[in-house]
Amino acid sequence: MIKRQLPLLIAFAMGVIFIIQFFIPHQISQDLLTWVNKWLMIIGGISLLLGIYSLLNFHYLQIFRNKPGWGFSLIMFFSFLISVVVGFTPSLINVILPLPESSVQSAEQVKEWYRITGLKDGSSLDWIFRHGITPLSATMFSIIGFFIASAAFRAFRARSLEATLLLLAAVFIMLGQTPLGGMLWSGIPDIMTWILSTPNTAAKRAILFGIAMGSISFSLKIIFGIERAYLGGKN
Amino acid sequence: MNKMMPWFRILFLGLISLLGFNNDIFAQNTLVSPQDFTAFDTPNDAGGSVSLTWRVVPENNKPEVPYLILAATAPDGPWFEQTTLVNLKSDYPQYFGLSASNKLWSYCEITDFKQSLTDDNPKPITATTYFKLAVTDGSKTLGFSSVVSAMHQGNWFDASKINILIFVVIFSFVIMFFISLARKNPDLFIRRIPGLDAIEEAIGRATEMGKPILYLNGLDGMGSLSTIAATSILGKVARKVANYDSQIKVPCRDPIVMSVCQEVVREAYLEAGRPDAYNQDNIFFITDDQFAYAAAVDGLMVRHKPAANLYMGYYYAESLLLAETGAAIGAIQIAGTDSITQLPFFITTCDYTLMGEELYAASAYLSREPLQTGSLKGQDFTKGLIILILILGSLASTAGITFLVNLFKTF
Amino acid sequence: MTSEPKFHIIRWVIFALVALAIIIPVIVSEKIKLPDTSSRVVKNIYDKIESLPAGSPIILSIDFDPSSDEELRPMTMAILRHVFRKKLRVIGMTIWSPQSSGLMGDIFTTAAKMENKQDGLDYVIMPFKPGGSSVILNLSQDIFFTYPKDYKDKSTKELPVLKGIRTLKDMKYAMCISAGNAVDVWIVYGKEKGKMPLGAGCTAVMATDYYPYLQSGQLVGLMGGIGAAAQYESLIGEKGIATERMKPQTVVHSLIIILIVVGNIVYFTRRRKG
Amino acid sequence: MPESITTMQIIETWLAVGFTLMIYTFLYKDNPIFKLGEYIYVGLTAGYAVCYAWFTVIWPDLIYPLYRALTVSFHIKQWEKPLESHENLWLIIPLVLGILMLTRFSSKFNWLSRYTLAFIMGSVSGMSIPLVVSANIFKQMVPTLNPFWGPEVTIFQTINTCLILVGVIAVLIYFFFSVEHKGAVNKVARLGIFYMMVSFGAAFGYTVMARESLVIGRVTKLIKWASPDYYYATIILLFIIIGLVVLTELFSSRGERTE
Repeated sequence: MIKRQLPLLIAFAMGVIFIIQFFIPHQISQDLLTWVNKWLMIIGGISLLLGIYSLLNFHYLQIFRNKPGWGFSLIMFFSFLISVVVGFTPSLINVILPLPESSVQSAEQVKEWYRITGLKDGSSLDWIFRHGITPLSATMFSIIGFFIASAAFRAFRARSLEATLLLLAAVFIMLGQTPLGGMLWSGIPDIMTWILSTPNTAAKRAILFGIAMGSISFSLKIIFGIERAYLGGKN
Repeated sequence: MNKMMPWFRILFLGLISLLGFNNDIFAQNTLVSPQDFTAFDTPNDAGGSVSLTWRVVPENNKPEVPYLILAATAPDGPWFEQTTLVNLKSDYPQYFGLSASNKLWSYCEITDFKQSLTDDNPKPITATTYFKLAVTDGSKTLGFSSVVSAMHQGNWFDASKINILIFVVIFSFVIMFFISLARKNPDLFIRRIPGLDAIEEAIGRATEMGKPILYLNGLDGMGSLSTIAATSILGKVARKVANYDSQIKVPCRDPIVMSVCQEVVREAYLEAGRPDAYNQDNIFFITDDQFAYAAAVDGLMVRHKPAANLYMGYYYAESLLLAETGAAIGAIQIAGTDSITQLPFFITTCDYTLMGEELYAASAYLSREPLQTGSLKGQDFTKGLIILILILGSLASTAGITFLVNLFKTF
Repeated sequence: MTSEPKFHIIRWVIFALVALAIIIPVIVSEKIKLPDTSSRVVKNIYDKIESLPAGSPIILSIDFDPSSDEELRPMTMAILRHVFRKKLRVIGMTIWSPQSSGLMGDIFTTAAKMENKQDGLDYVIMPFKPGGSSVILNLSQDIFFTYPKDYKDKSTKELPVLKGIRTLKDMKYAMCISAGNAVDVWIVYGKEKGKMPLGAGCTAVMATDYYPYLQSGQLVGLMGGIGAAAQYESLIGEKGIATERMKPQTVVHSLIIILIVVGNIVYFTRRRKG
Repeated sequence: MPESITTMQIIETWLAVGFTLMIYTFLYKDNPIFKLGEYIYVGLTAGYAVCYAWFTVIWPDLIYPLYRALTVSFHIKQWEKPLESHENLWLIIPLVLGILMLTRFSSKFNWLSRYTLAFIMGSVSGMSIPLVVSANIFKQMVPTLNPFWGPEVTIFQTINTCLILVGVIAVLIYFFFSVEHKGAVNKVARLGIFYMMVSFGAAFGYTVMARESLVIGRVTKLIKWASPDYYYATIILLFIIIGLVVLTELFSSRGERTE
């Protein structure tokens, strides 16, 4: 009962509360939504410990079992520590030097002050973000530019009518976006506009209708406890 | 007066000014004092706002003859000028609906109490507030309405959303009805979904090759229904994997998703009668950064060379990074996503792709439980209903009937 | 899907070609000249502005913040330079975020300097006001009451640029350049109340969502991303940063199309052979 | 220009160039240089995630307000101004739910985490139902219900309106699960697939531009950093990294193949 039924009851109650909440404009109901969204973020923040444990444990085992490539795991540990140490150093200093009581006017100010020391432009963590994480992210993102070419080369073959339509639509749009299309034939940009405004709109709308059907009935199944895979075991 | 011929009017005006008559008297004659001025709590809102309405009269309907709204905290003043901005009730269908008569009413919403027209720090209204409406010629006040009062309050039902409520109720009943129908008559026909049939084949091939299966739950957290659907499919897949004695690897981007997946897979192994084969370390967290996660999964793919990659859930730009690398290692790839923008990339790089609604249908399809398949019937029924509404609505709006269109307006 | 060596070699060749198709045009950018072409959706905006007589008041709603600056600034610049040259009176406003006002100030001053225009005389920048749709509704009643003071805290009633203007209905044209849902708000409220022609600019990714509005006539034209900005630059004859960026873009697009064609030729010749 | 570049900026540039080229080696194939970049990337972002969660959520939204609410309400420190209202005592709920999530570390009590999961799933499902009805159904429905003809409708618009309506219906019929795709249904569903294929092709083609502009952005920066102002960062690092990749290739092909 406590292990199985109570969670289902909680899911049911929360689900019904939030369906009803949508239709209540009263401040209490709006506050409830804001609060619960904040709570979900807090739960996510706390749960990060689980993730970090999983990550560190994996690499710890790699190193201590001398698995091939353990050196890389050591580097992972090292860069993780750099982020954490650099990130928390200013706040450790804050703990040692307590807040000047007189300068604190409101709780919002305290929060803001704290946020600023950690993540503000020019803080050490921000430096790591800008000069460590950003170039890595931007490069990884830009690799898609290469992959999209090889995917196009492989996939766009006129094997069937469906594949031909896929190919033609893609080629027309690619042509229409650059001066190339207009140079070849002045009608290409217009065809591009038509493809985007008519068949594309129709397909997107219908897919959205379908997704709506699927996701609402899925939500209902969760609320009514029919879909309970996420709860796992019976014992 | 306003029906006068323009030339006559000009002549008349000229004569008056020649004779030295006061123009204000003329102006006063053309304006009418406000009619049916009322104040009430703004409906369908959280509170903090009061609404004022009065009848539109053609004589006053000129931008250079503004209304001036005055407010006070007591019925006999002192009065403070609030605003000169007025709109029509028809501009605020979220409060007043789409009735054609809304065009005949002026409307003004008051949320703050100002000390003057140019008050930069108005205070939110708190207690009962008194209003009166003045008609001005731009500089002089020409007449006042009677004093009205209202108190703002939060409302407990948003009537503008009633159409959504009705739809939710109908849809829930349809789904529940078909589920209960399926309970009585469990043999429901479900069409083939090739992508899902291929999962079995993929697992078989992975077992033969002695290579793992890679399963991704998408990039969203547990707050997204796509992810919940993906974890549900994972349960069914993991059960087959357990039966085949193959291996499944689930790298996660969200720690809560990771926990759910661990639970789901453990349960699947238990149901398959092989709890000893379950290895929690195969369901692991990488990092929550989008492209760092993609880089790590790519690295995982090229180093472990899984025989099959399953991408379920919601994806963003990284979809191609994952699926193209997967294609390069020669894995069987099956994707399922309701992320419309990423569907093209899965279609072009994967062997099978579940599109949109098929992702949500997948767990029902794989489980074949009547409770699950019943809901699919309900979804089909509602889709039929939508088709019907689309046809009827288009015909109706061609005939000039806007009823069906208005029924689906949201505010 | 195959994992044979040939598969990888083809991939490497494609990657190398893509890299070359970008590196070479970036390096020898000056030597490449792109043909001046424009799609109808962009040209419509140009034609609309071109058709307005000097002194016509127009509204430019700058609804993006610094995160989309790189993609949307070139088109904003091109349009501003065009309207300044046409001697139109420009009212700059935003319903997006407080950051947008600062950004707008920067763009407007740069463009005004290029075209020798004066703040308050040829254009005015309004501060950010929260409320989105209600700001537009209020504009349809009274501009001076909605914006009693401009961005520089000057009283709007005294500005020569706003002489003879009172409501949104006096506008001859409006354009919203947005990275969010501001275009929708402008279509629903601005177009409905002001009845003026409305143009839209947005990021390339969002543009597909707005094509239906072109078909229904709610938008006169649409500019999506750098590509549209480059077209506009060539329309006004001021090739700038967008045109520069379109050069490698055009080469890569051509490369990908050639790759697709080659792939199909190989595929069909192989199939014919059996 | 040269005098305005500080030593710090030079270091930052070299770092960015190094990371960029390391990741780009993946285009050739998986290699230890990419692996190094990948592990650094994962480590940095995981650490950043911890700091970010702490600075933006855990401390300002949980610990600090809760501490304030507790100290004030239980009069532990009466001299303190009541910075936070007693409302913040509600924060005990997410704290408890979060801690329940952490019971997953224990094999005996991990069932307690189900309460948290049920809370999340239930709330999310409930919140999404009306939103999805509003955004995916109602907001899509209204623009589809266009008049076929009328005073201001051109013949071109009439055709497009019909094509959109037919397309929406055909694609919806493709998504019917309880009807076998045979005969007329199959034909209509196939039409739906055609529509979707055109749409996907269009979206693919449209995205090419956005993605290539990212490569262009990266390449432009690399070329800028190849200048003498930055001590030829790109050129030198390019040679070093290519050399390292070649070396590791030679080493791994001679030595044992490891995973």
